[in-house]
Amino acid sequence: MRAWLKPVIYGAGGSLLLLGLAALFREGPRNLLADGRFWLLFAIWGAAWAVNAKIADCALRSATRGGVALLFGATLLLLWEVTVRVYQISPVILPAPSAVAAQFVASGPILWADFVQTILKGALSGWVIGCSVALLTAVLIDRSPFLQRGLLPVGNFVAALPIVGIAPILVMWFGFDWHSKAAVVVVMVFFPMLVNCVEGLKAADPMQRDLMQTWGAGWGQSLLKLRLPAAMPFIFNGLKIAGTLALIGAIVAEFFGSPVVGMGFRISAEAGRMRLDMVWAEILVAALAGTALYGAIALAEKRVTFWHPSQRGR
Amino acid sequence: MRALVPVLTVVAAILALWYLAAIWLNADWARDQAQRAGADLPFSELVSQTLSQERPKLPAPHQVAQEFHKLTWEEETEGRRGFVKSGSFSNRGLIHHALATLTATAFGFVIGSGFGILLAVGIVHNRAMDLSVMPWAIASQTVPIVAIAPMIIVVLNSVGVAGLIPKAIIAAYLSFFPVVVGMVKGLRSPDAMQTDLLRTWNASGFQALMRLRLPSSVPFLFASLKVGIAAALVGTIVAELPVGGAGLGTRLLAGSYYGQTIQIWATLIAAALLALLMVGAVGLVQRLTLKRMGFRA
Amino acid sequence: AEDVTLQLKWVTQAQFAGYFVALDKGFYEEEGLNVTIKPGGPDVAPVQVLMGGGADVMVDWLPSALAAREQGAPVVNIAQPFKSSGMMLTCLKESGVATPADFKGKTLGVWFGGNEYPFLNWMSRLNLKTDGSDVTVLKQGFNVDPLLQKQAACISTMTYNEYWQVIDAGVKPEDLITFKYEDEGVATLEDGLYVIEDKLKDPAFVEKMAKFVRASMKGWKYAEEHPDEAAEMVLENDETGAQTEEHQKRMAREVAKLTAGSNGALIEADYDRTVAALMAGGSDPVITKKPEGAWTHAVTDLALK
Amino acid sequence: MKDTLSLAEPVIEAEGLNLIFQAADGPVQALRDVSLTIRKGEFVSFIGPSGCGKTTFLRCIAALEKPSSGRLTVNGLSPEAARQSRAYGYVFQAAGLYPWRTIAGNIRLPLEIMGFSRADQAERVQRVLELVDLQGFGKKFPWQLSGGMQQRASIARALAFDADILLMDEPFGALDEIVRDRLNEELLKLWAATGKTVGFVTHSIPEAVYLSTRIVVMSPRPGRITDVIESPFGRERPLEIRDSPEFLAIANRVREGLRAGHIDE
Amino acid sequence: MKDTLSLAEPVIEAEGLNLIFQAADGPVQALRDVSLTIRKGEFVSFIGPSGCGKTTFLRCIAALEKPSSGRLTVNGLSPEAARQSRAYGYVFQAAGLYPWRTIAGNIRLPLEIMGFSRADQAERVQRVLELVDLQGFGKKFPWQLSGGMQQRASIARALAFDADILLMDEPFGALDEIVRDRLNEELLKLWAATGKTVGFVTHSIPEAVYLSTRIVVMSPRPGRITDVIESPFGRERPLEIRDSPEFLAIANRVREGLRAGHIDE
Ligand SMILES: Nc1ncnc2c1ncn2[C@@H]1O[C@H](COP(=O)(O)OP(=O)(O)OP(=O)(O)O)[C@@H](O)[C@H]1O
Ligand SMILES: Nc1ncnc2c1ncn2[C@@H]1O[C@H](COP(=O)(O)OP(=O)(O)OP(=O)(O)O)[C@@H](O)[C@H]1O
Ligand SMILES: Cc1ncc(C[n+]2csc(CCO)c2C)c(N)n1
Ligand SMILES: [Mg+2]
Ligand SMILES: [Mg+2]
Repeated sequence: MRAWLKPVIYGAGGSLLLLGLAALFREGPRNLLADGRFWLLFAIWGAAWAVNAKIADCALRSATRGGVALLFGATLLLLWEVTVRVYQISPVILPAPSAVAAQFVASGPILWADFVQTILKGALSGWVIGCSVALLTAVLIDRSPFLQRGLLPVGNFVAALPIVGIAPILVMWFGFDWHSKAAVVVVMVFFPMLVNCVEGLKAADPMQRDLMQTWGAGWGQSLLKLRLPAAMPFIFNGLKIAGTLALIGAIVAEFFGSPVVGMGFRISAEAGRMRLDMVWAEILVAALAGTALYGAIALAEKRVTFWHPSQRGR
Repeated sequence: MRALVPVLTVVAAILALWYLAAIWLNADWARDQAQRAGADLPFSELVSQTLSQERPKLPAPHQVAQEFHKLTWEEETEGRRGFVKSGSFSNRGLIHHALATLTATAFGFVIGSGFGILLAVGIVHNRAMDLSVMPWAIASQTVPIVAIAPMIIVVLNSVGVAGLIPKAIIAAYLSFFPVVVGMVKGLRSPDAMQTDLLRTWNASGFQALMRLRLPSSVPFLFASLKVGIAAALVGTIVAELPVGGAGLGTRLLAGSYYGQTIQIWATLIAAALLALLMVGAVGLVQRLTLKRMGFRA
Repeated sequence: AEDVTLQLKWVTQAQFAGYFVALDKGFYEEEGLNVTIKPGGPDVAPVQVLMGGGADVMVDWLPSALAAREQGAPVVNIAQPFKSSGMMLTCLKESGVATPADFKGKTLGVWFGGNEYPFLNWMSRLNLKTDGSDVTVLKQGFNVDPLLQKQAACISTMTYNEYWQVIDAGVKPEDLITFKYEDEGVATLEDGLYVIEDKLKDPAFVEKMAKFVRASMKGWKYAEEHPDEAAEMVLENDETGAQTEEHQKRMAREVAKLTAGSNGALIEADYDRTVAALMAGGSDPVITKKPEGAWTHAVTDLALK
Repeated sequence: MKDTLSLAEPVIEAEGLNLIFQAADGPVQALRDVSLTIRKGEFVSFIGPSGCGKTTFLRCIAALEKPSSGRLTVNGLSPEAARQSRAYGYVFQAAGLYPWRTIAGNIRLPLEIMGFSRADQAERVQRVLELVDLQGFGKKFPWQLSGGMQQRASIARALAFDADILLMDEPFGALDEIVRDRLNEELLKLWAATGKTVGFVTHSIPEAVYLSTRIVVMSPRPGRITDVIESPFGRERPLEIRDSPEFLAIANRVREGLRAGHIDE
Repeated sequence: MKDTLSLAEPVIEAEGLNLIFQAADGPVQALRDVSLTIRKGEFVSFIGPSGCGKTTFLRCIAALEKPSSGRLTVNGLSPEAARQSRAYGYVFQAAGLYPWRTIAGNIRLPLEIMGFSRADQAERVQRVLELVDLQGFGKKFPWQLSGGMQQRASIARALAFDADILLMDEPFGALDEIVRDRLNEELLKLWAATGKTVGFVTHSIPEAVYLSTRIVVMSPRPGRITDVIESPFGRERPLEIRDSPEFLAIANRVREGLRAGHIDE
């Protein structure tokens, strides 16, 4: 990319973001441009991107890679903090990151208990079950053209039932504790995973399939030795998307009934009490957990699909 | 057409299971009621009761079908606010709400997937974006949308943005991510020889994008779009909760307040039909595109 | 005409009949007001809407308003159409609960999101810990399923709403036992009207609110006398089309019992009782210091003149 | 020799085979009225201009393509049934290695599928790697090898299990003369020792003449057989026979046939 | 002729080129100390056992691979800069057609990228399709063509735009003798008429001798140049020269070089 393009693009992106933010607080664009506070934010953004783009261009080792991401995040946080302060936004609407951090530190045990309840018990178990069932279903569907034609449309239909409708029903069926949350997650991750698996199982190239045929490989063998490996890039795609959906699902399901522990419970309860710093501390936990899960999946993907062009040569 | 028999078979199997489940799940309540009334309950009576409760744990298929029919056809033809009498779809029927949800979803999906594709292109072409945006795009998805949806909507409302747009924004927020993940993978899927060839012609980044990366990402794109549109629907419905007004989400919630299971299920069916319709539309586009692109059937 | 936006605490239902009556009967118009009513819901925090500028005035419960005030949202009660509390705990007789003393060891369903304060206060009065050692607390969802499915021994209900859902589901009143917060002496003030403190410095705004409260109270008094008609108006304004006539008419009648006796002005004794209850929350009181300036008679004085 | 072969039982019998591809812009007749009998132990080469249907015919034999009409049996069974009894070793025109497996892993794959024992697998992998001169490359991934090495790996893969019928589609196309000569010799040795039946597509006339007991010359649009040439050479074929007058005579006849096919168009 | 060539300006200059691949199981030296100067208008063939680094060297010239050490210039520029000035037409060892484009679409692709006009594009596509004898196949998709046809399409693609430097990696591997002879002649005609500089990898000794002004013999592990043979033939080369004694002498020298490379191992 041409050297001068970068600052222009990032500048444009940044201003759009800031304009959007400012618009949220009912500053007309014209007042905005005359307002010193806006230019302060703009300067922070521009400076941070310049530094970031520089590092990224020479960043090769994984340590610096992480640094770029962190710097970007720090920039966003700084912008947020400064925005909240200079525009004096009520903590009831948007707490400052510093307040969230303070709350995060102060509420360690509560956050941990919520994390265990929602992520470890609800989301993870649901994710594992949902993804396995989807993979099995995909394989089953693949096995039988009859099922493929019959189950896929119906499967789409069933899996498209919106979580908001499903959650209360599943809470009614599976009780208030994490089991119902896991059930919601299962339903939620099933479809994305299924679609990716089905697509992936079609991904092996024709010559590779023909080879299997000449060896008289059975369906199971060609599945195990060809179709599944070839499907791996798609399957990991599904796992990643399902991973983030699982967190959302587990948290949202708690809105529809829960014991008095759990991230969704805390978020809805504390939001009602106007304690938004606690709400955001929970969101922070969710974001950390989600990123960790995603990172773990990405790492596994790198190991398993090292041969795929998207992993090679980078 | 080829699919008709298999689909019908599967549907029949599901209906059978559904009836059994309904009897099983609703039996407790029927027995309780009998006990409270001090009556005894022969099995045939139990079965017929479980399939006709007013607030069943799991409504029987025919109850849902009746409700669905009532909320669509009957409401529009006979209802006071129905299409026949008032010239517009009734707000008590499902069609009115489904249309509201459909527009917001479609709108949000277009924004979200468009943004997702752009972001993926940026990530693939620009190191800084790859390194810094991707982790935060991931983090953004782990923010429980329902937790911030009300805040977003409150804030947007306060600037006078109301109606369709806030819903579409939430829908876009949920649908952009699957598209980003899939497209990043897809845009990186051309093999070494294919990219090398372009290099020998000194194709620009943009040319490589248009002529190699995009075409070879198409299978990934469609897998993502299907997931994306389903996600957009979830987003819209979630966003409808605090917005109120028309929409299937509002309807679901309303059913939920009053524990009207049958109504919830009828609405769920409508929502799923909507999803099916949209995923089907994407599938159709996919088939046409792949055919044009010479992919083997 | 002057614009006023009212944010409700909950979905469009007869709980807010007075405002819809005032709207449909033209009481607001008579005062020269152009009123917009925004429905709420489980995900809407009215305080946030108010602070974000999305509304001028909101309906909220005093405990949650006071809690918000302590969190830095300076909201002020300007009127109190609800005289008495409609909250109660409804239990299945077969669960073995007969008196509050039986709560120990039972599972109780509670609404959270700012509505849990009266319950927590009551439990601390009863010396029952809510962390699971004495009673197990469930965050109940929107409806009465936990009771019907026997997932909880008792659930929170409103006299005008959820209680009737239990009845409608086929449970006989004699199979139930109810504890009204009013009767237990732990009642707190419910639906009141609140605005942001700053705005009250502007006499024009106070004037506008006075008109609003006057018209609203007129609506309420009309609704008390004509509950069925009031319910019709609510239905007319329900965009979701989910409410049923029968349920809303009954709700309007029940709500009339709660608004009876209020002329709109906050009764200081009731306020003090609520504050005392909230501050006595044991180890985890809802509010830690006595709120200052959380209510004003400025508006009602003007309105009732 | 010739006589014993023509007396051997037929392995592949094709009669009046036609194959028509339905392409978007109209049907393409890839094979017309192809009749051919290949007996056990024969080494039959197919030669013909590009696009004349050699690959297609081989694919039909291996049950990878279904003829539109005509009769085709393999070992008296349908090709489908023969495939299921694992009668074929097939080398494709392109290497077609699986990118997620190492070279050794690729060669081991059919052995795993056919249920060879672990020890046997390792031994066979080692043997064929040596045969194609790739010892030491077993742990590499396909994309780390040169084109010719990939081609050899794919040959090794087809030789690793002892299929009765070897179908090879230009296996030596990407190899230099020296390696080609060596592999030609190895292939002949293997063939002589095991009595396999071989179907072999090549573009090199000397190679075809050197290796085959029969040479099938094909002609394109539509693909058909224009000549079948018997070779007078026995199973033992020293490289020197390539300078004999019989050899040159046959080579010339093949060349004529080929040329005719080209002029035809 | 020879003299005018050695006086022409150098186009490709390699000096002490080394390239080491870092594989997971240790480094692989693909090129060692390769020095070679190719002058404008030369036709240089590379021949050598499989895996000796021919492809790798061609890729270095085309800036697809970065040498680990040594100097390499193209037209006096870095290979990278030469690439940016679109100096190369490259034919890969495998056809590498884009599966979502028709044959004509594939050939048109570089033309689109280089901004040729629509009319010019159509005209060129038509011309090169005829050149490789694929007229009428423009609308097919790659998988509807036979292996040899795909290979020819890929040659056509590299010829469609007039690059000054043609790099061809075994372009005629999958073609039969007749077609190969024809394309050899065509290539020579093109070369004689345009004065392009050609780098050509082949496994066929006669082909190398027939086409080249110089033949570079390479040897593997590590890949290096073992012999460079000048050809005495001029630009005009009738097919008959293949029977001349000079031709056979050169062919023999190349064969010796090749054999040495194989024994080396
Ligand atoms: N990406 C890579 N990683 C590791 N080793 C490689 C890679 N590419 C090539 N090699 C090795 O480099 C050597 C030279 O390979 P190259 O492709 O240049 O051979 P070649 O002369 O073209 O052979 P052929 O005639 O078979 O195509 C080989 O030993 C090969 O294994
Ligand atoms: N899947 C297909 N769809 C349509 N046409 C096809 C298909 N496969 C092959 N053909 C056509 O069938 C004919 C024969 O192809 P085949 O691959 O058998 O040729 P071949 O003799 O192997 O040629 P080569 O020596 O170039 O590999 C060709 O004209 C080709 O275009
Ligand atoms: C999740 C949830 N939270 C709180 C309430 C309580 N609530 C808010 S307004 C109101 C008046 C009665 O309708 C009541 C009871 C609920 N029902 N559901
Ligand atoms: Mg072929
Ligand atoms: Mg090579």
